[in-house]
Amino acid sequence: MQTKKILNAGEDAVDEMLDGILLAHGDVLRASDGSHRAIISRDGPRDGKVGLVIGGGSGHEPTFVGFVGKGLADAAAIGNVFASPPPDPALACVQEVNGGAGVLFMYGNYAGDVMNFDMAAEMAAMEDIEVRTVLTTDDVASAPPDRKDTRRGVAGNFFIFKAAGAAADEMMTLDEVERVARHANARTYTMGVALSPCSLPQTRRWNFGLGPDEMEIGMGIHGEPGIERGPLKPADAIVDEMMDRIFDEMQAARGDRVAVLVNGLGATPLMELYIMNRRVQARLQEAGIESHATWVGNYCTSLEMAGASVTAMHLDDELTRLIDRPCHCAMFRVV
Amino acid sequence: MQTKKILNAGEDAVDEMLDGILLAHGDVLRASDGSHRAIISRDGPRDGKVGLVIGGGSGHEPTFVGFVGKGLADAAAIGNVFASPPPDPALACVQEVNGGAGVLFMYGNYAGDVMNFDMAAEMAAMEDIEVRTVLTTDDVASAPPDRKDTRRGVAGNFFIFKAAGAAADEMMTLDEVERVARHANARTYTMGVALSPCSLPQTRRWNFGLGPDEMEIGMGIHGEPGIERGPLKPADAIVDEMMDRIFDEMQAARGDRVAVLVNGLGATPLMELYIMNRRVQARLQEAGIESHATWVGNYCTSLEMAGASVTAMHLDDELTRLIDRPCHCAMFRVV
Amino acid sequence: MAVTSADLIRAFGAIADRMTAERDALCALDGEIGDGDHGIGMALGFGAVREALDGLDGGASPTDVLNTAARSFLSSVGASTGPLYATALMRAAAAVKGKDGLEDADAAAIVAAMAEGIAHRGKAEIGQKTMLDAWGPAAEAAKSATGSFAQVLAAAAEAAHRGAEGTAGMQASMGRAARLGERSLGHRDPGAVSAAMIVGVLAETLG
Amino acid sequence: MAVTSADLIRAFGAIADRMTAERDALCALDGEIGDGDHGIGMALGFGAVREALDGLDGGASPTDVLNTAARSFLSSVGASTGPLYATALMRAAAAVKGKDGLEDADAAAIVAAMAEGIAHRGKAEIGQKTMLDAWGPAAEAAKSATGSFAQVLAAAAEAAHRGAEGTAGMQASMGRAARLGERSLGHRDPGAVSAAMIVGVLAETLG
Ligand SMILES: Nc1ncnc2c1ncn2[C@@H]1O[C@H](COP(=O)(O)OP(=O)(O)O)[C@@H](O)[C@H]1O
Ligand SMILES: Nc1ncnc2c1ncn2[C@@H]1O[C@H](COP(=O)(O)OP(=O)(O)O)[C@@H](O)[C@H]1O
Ligand SMILES: [Mg+2]
Ligand SMILES: [Mg+2]
Ligand SMILES: [Mg+2]
Ligand SMILES: [Mg+2]
Repeated sequence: MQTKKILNAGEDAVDEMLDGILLAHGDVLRASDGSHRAIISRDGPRDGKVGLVIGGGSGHEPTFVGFVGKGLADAAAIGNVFASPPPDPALACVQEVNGGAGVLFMYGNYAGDVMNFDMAAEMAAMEDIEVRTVLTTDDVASAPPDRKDTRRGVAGNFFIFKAAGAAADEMMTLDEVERVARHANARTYTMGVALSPCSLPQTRRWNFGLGPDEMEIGMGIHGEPGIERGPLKPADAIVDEMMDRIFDEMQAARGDRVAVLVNGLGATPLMELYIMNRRVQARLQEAGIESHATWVGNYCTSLEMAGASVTAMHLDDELTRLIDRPCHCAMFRVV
Repeated sequence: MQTKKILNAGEDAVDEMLDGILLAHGDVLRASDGSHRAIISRDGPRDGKVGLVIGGGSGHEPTFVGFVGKGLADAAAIGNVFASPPPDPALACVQEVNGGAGVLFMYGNYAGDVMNFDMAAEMAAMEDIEVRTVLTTDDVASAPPDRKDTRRGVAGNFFIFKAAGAAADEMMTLDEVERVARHANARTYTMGVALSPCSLPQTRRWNFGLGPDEMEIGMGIHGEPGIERGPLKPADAIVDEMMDRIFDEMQAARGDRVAVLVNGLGATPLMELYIMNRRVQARLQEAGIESHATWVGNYCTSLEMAGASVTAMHLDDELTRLIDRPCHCAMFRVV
Repeated sequence: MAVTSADLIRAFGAIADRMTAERDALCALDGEIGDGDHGIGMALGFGAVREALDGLDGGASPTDVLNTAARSFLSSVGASTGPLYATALMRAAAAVKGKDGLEDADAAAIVAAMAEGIAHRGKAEIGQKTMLDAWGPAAEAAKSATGSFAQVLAAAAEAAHRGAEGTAGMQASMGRAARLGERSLGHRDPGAVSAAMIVGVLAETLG
Repeated sequence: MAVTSADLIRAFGAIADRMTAERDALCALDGEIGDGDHGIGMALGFGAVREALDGLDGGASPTDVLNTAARSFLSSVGASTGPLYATALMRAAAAVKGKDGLEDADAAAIVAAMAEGIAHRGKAEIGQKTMLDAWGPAAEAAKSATGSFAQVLAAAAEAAHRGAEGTAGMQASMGRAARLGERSLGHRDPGAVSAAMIVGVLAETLG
């Protein structure tokens, strides 16, 4: 039995999606001549500005392609569903956005992405373009604190890319943009929970099983198993578990500020995300932490997976300024 | 077996959601003192401006509450899930947004909403506030053309509210705003398809059944049965069926312009919506119709239903100007 | 005096219990030809009525009871049933205005007022497959029945039940189901089914 | 000459067929401890390899064949397997550089080059529950085997198979599954299973 999807041939899903995206957002985005899987911002890349290239597998929309635009990423390299893009589109992105000040690669910490983007960076070096890399590792569920750098990058990408994109838009140097990106990554914490599986367009089979009253805490955004499987709990209990873990990691003091993202994985209604946000904000208030800005919605999805994640970015003055800076992307705007 | 949701008590879902919304978007929205189910725009209502009040049942988020803000609706009256709000919150909205130039009620054409908003309008009349009503009836699947005025209002709400909200923001008179709203409604056409059911937070049971390879064409956004049930088709075939019907109704000439909304019902990934958009735009190009602006995403949902709708608004110069006018809502922005 | 305010309050409590018990069954009926929430609104509304009536002081008249019920039902429910039952209950309240308690003759007056209120607010007619297809026959039966308050209500309940069952054979031309055309055939109208339950509970508890 | 370029091209075609046949089974394995897409990448990649090799002209050397395979696999797949197999195939191409056809001794050279390429690109070691736990034993077995091209590959295939089966008893410390800790025990590594299939097909088709 195939899962239900609105698709033509499953193999064509990513390219057809990109066609649909360019037809909807041609004012903001274009495909590179060098690779139709390299999506470039029409406005943003410019002489003397550090180019910010993000990317990864498809199936997480609006991540990554939706965050390409003035003030955020200059380009995204797009892979197959849940698969890193090969080096070619990443290299095409570099060539398109290189403004002579160097290029920064930012993407989630997955073995496949690392190998492919590293190959692209080596190829760029042969063309005398300096490319640096900052991996995102915000998923606190994916490894203990002493192996923080092995963690996965998930919904917190959104904040981390946003901070780096704003820094580049402010015309910071490559050194500075890299510093900001590492700093933003170090201060961003995400915990997720999955309620139901997703299915790949090519196979149309559920890619994992979950009992009818189970949830998986710490599930990855490709359906990778998480920390533990347990009975589905009430919203407040789920959020409490997430916030306890995030507070543990963040070590924020009373009076500190955070930016919050309550993110849906694809099939969870806004109603449920806002119910979660109510508790997130209550927990922050209780801890004396100020919520500087809050986003609620589907920002980093796993196709039609049901579930949600909570991200907190521990702000300082610089990060606050960068998060607040306007940006204009196809699927996200700050004004 | 209960459906899986991230909830506390099902009965509290709507109020907890509103709490979460106000905590996230307190810069744009506030609750009325008169009714916590009356959500008011902080910026927008003003002396001499026609007040635009929208509303209806919950479970369609970001419709309605997400479209409250400067340049769009001044307030929304919020009902229980899939249930019209009672007269009280609608009356509270009227009192809050009345700027002396009259108030327009706009909502989807459902018996329950009509009865409740009509009662509120009668109560407002007793306070000498003039309230007019324009019902949205964009769902072409819900009745034949000769009974167009009995049709349901669905995702096309978004364009119709947008046009009327911009008209009010331009300080048009109540007569003119009403005219614009009726005109916008008459030129807006939606066709939807459902792939899977949704479940109410209070019962947590699927509210209808669909076979594992079936889809329902013309399904209502509360799960009301549609025109026909048939086997799930490829994306292009689904879109063709929708566009044929829309073209039939719209009677646009070559060179005409439309605004397009490809809307997800809740559990359908952006990937699938953009694949649909690809075909929508191909069909428009083929017909020589210009796509002036395109929105793709979850704008009018049915909780966690899987499925999608396509809306076309047949633009003229006035509607184009109004659709393009900036607005600043909690869950939607035009800049 | 056949029926006191306290009796009415008890009857509303029994209706609330019944609607809570039947909530999911009514939702399932509504799922077939509507949006699947009828039981939720009915249980919520009569639950709110019970709570509001708990707060009434001892001297409340039957009219006070019915008006309080109308207001609390409306403001907790909205939906289609809110205005319909609120209007029905307000009409019933008006029909017994000025009385300290109800006589046998008031049974028919109340049921008829409910039916009229629903018809007025919903602009519905008999045969359109709505709750009026239970309340309408109930009112007719009550008007032609003779005997005690309880006997009149028993006749009304019997007619409401038959009316609700009969909606399965009707094609809807009012409410959400009207857009279904022939696909509405074979399914009972959820509002008519809950209406028959309400009249049934009134017959069991009053008299 | 034991093996010609045409033989190699035929072997890649057979690998493509096998990966397509096993696509869903490999995805299911990956679903248990990874992200459920391993079969998709393998089928897609070797399908692209077959197509690219179809376009090669008659005079292509084994090195041309292997380099073409590397490039087409990489640019169609990405993922983890793209760089791993592309590097492996490029190393194999280098190992037989300058030859018009392959001798018996090249069998071990190719398998060993593949294993080294994977280890280099993936920074992986034996025992970490990756495809190297099939390719590594295959290389060892090939190096110590004697006999024809086919016999060497048969020994490699046998070792790859045993290696893949053995991954079920390993706790992953590389790739996606590494974050699972003990929960990865009891499941075979999908990349090792597909690697064993590849070596198996090579043994069946070459020689
Ligand atoms: N215009 C009307 N007149 C009388 N009864 C109506 C009318 N519209 C709907 N109803 C009744 O309301 C019932 C549906 O109630 P409910 O499900 O609670 O509301 P909604 O349709 O708003 O979800 C229908 O079964 C029908 O009996
Ligand atoms: N660093 C590595 N070294 C060797 N093999 C690896 C490495 N990382 C992953 N693999 C192999 O890749 C396989 C997964 O491939 P695939 O599912 O196609 O890619 P992805 O993990 O990107 O979804 C694993 O089963 C493992 O055998
Ligand atoms: Mg993958
Ligand atoms: Mg309803
Ligand atoms: Mg209903
Ligand atoms: Mg995988």
